[in-house]
Amino acid sequence: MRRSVGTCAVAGVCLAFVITLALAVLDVAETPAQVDLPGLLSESMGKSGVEHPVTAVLLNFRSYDTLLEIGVLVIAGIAGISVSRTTSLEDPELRTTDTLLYALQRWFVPLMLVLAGYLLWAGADRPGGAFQAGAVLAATGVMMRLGGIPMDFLRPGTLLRLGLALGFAVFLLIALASAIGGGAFLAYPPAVAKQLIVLIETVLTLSIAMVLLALFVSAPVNRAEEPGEGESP
Amino acid sequence: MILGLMAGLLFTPLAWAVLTLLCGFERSRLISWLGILVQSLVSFALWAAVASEGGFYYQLGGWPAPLGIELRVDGLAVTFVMLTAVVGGACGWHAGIYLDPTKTSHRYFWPLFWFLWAGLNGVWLGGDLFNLYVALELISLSAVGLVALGGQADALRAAIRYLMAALLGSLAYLLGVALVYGQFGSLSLAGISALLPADSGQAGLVFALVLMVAGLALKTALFPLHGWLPPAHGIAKSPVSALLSALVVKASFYIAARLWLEFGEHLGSYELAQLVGALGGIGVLWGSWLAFRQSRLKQVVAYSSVAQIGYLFLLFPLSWGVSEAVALQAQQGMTLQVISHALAKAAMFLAAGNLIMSVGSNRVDALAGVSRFLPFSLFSFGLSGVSLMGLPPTGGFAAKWLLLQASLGSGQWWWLIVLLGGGLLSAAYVFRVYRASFIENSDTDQFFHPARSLEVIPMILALLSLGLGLVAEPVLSVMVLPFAKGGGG
Amino acid sequence: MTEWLLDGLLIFALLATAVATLWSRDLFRAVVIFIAFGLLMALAWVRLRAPDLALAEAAIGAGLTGVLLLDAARHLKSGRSE
Amino acid sequence: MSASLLYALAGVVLCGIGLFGFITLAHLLRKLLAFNLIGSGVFLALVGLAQRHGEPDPVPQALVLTGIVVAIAATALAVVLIRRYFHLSGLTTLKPEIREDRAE
Repeated sequence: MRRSVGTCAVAGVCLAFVITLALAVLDVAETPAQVDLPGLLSESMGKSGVEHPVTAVLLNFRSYDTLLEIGVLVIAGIAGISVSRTTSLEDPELRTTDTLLYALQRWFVPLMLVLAGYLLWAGADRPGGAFQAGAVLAATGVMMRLGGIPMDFLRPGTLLRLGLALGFAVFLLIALASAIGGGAFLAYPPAVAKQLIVLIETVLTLSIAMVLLALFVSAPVNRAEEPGEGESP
Repeated sequence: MILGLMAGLLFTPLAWAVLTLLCGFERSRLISWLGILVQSLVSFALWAAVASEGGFYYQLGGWPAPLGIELRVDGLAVTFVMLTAVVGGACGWHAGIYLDPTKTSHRYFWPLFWFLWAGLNGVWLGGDLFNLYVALELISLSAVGLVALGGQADALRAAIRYLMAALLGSLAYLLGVALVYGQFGSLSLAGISALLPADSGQAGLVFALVLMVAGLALKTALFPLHGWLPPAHGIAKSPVSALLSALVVKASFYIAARLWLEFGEHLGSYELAQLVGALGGIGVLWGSWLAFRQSRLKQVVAYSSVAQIGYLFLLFPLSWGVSEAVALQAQQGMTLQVISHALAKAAMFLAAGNLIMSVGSNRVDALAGVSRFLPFSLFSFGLSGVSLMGLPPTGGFAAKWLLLQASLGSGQWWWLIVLLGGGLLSAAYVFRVYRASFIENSDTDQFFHPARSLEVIPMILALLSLGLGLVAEPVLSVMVLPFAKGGGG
Repeated sequence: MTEWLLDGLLIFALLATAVATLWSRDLFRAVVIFIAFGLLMALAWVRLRAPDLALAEAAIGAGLTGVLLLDAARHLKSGRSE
Repeated sequence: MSASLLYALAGVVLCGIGLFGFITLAHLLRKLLAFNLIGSGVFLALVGLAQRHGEPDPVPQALVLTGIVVAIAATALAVVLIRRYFHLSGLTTLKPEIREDRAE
C-alpha cells in the first residue's frame, strides 16, 4: 500500500516535470535563436577540409569534444576489461550450433564489412563517418562471436590494449603536432586538413569497433573474488 | 610560451593515459610518477604565467567561440588546475605504493587515473556548455571504473549506484543545455552571458538553469541527493576515495557555481538561492551527524564529505542579491573551502587507509591501541580533522570565516547556525575516532606497519591544509585576476 | 496533411514503445521492444533531416545497445550464479 | 508549430516516461533501458528545438552524435558491471543497499 502511494507521488512529480519542461520548450521556441550558428558554420565550411557539415563540426570545429568522447569510450573499455577477470574472453557456452545463424553469417559478415568501409569513406562529403562505420564493424564482430567464431585477439592482452588505444593515440598525436607547429592544440594546417581528418576517421573506426566489441565480450565468467580493504582474504 | 604550456597541459594526461594503458603495473607506476612531475611542473608554470600576465581565452583548433570551443584560462581555473596537480599528484604517488602490483586489475588504475585528471582539467578550464558535459562524463566514467576496480560485489554495487546517479545528473544537465542552445544558438559560456537580457529572466531559461543546477547537485551529492556518495567513497581503495572526495565531486560543483555566477543574476531568484543554501545547510548538519554515527572508519570520512560539500552550496544564497563586497567574500570563502577540503579530505582518506591497513579492519572500534603504533598517520588524520572543524589557523577556518562574514554582511544570520553547528559536529566525529584509537585495552599487538612514504604523503597534505589559512591572501589574489586579453563578455 | 499524420503516428509509436519497453512483464521482450524503439528513433531522425543520426541510431542505438542488452537479459535470466 | 517542435515535445514526454521508470523500476537492466529512453528524449529535444524553423542545424546533430556514443559507452560499462555484480551476488537490484543509510 505504501509503495503504491510512493509510486503515485513519483508519477505526479514526473507529470509536473513534463508539463514544466514542455512549457519551457515552448517558451524558448517563441523567439528565434540569437546567434546564427548554422550561418557561421556554412561560412567557415571552406576552411574545414571536408564537405559534410556534421563531419566538419565533429572532427574540426569541435574536435576537442570528439577527442574527449573517444576518451570516454576507451575508459568504458578499460573499466570493462578491468572487472572481467578471465584469461580468455571467449565464452565456450556461447558457441551455437545454429546452422541458420552460421549460414546467415557467411553472407552477412562480408556484406557488413563492405558497408562499414562505405560508411567510413562516405563521411567526408555525405552522411556517414567513423562512428557509424565503427558501430557496423563492431556489430559484425558481435555476430561473429554469437556464431562462435573464435576471436583470440580479444584476450585482454597487449594487442587488445593496443587496439583500444590506437585511434585515440593517433588523434592525440595529430592534435599535439599542430600545437608544436605553433598553432593551437588540435588546429590542423588547412592544406592537409582533409587527409588528417580521413586518417583520424580511419583509425577511430577501428578503435571504436574494438572498444565496443571488447565491452560486449567482457562478460564475467569466473568467480574469482578479492578481499576488500581491511578484510582478510 | 603560454600556448605551449596549454598544449602541454591538455596533452600530458591524455598521453599518459595511453602509455599506462599499454604497460604493466610496475612500469606504468614509474611512467606515471614521471608524468605527475611533468604535469605538476606544467600546471605550476601555467599558474605562474597567469598570475603574472592575467587570464585569457584559448581557442582549441584555432576556431573562435560560437563555432569552436574556447577554454577559459582565468585565475580561478588555474588555481584549481594547480590544486588538482597537488592533490592528484599526491594520490597518484600514494597509490603507486599502496596498490598491490600483483593484482592484475590494479594495472588499470593508471589509465583511469590519467583520464580522470584530463577530465578535471577540462572542467576547470571549460568555457563551452557541451564540452563541459563531455568532460563531466569523462570524469564520471573513470571514477566509476576506479570504484569498481577489483570487482568485488559490494564495490560493484556501489559503482553501479554511483554510475546511475552520475548518468541521471548528466542528462539533466544536458537537457538544460538543450534549452539554452535553443534560446541562444550558442554554447559558449561567455557568449551567452553577454547575450542574456538585462531585464528579468525568461521562464524557459530559468527552468534550464534549475535543471542544470539540479543535475550537477545530484553529481555533487547535495542533500537529499547524497545517497550514492558514502557507499562509493567508502568502499573504493583509499587513494581512489581520496581522489573522489577531494576532486571529483568538486568538478560538478564548480560548473554549478560558474553557471550561478554567470547567469544567476538574471535567471536566479531569492527563493531558489535560499532553497539551494538550505539544502546545503541541512547537508552539513545531517552529514556530520551520520558521520558521527558510522561504525566503519571510511564511512565516517565519506559522510564527512557530504557535510563539507554542503558548505560549498552556501555560495548560492550568499552571492545573490547582495553587495559586490559580500559576493566577493562568498566566492573567496567557497574557493578556500574547495581547496582546504580537497587537501584535508585527501589527507584524511589516505591516513584512514593507513590505519585500516595497520589494524586490518575497517571498524572504528578496532582502532584501539593504534595510537602507539601509528602515531604519525593518526596525527595526519587529526590535523586534517582540525581543518574540517574550521579551527584557526587552518584553511578550513579561513573559508568558514569568510562565509561567516558574508552571512553577517548580507544579513542572512541563519547560516551562522550551519557554520557553528557543522563545526561542533565535525569535532564530535573526529574526536570519536581519536578516542577509539587511544583505548589501551586492545588484546592484539599485531599491527602491520605500512611503508614510511605512505605516512608522509597524508602528512604533507594535512600540513598544506593547515598552512592554507596563513597564505590565503596570495592564493585569493590570483583567483580574482582580471582578464588580460580576449573579450570576457 | 499526410506529413503531419506521419509525424503524429511516428511520435505516438515512439511513446507507445517507450512505455511498453519499461513495463513489459518479460525482460527479454522489453529489450526487443527497445530495439523497435531504436529503429523508430532512426525514422524520427530521418524526419528531422538528420541522416547521420539516423545511421548512428540504427547501428548504435538499436543494433549494438540492443544486442548488448539482449545478451545481458538472457544471462540474468538464466541465473548462472547458482 | 513546426514538426520539429513536435518532436522536441515528444522528447520531453520521453524524458518524463524515462524518469518515472528510472525512479520506480528496481531491476537494473530496466533502469538502464529507462536511462536510454531519457537520453533519446534529451537528444530529440536538443535537435528538435534547435531546428524549430525547419532548417537542419548540423551543430546539434554533431552534439547528439557525440551524445549517442557517450550513451553507448555508459550503457556498455553499466552492462558489464551489472553482469559481474549479478554473477557475484545473484542480485539484479540494488535493494540490500537500503541498510546503508541507517547508522549501524
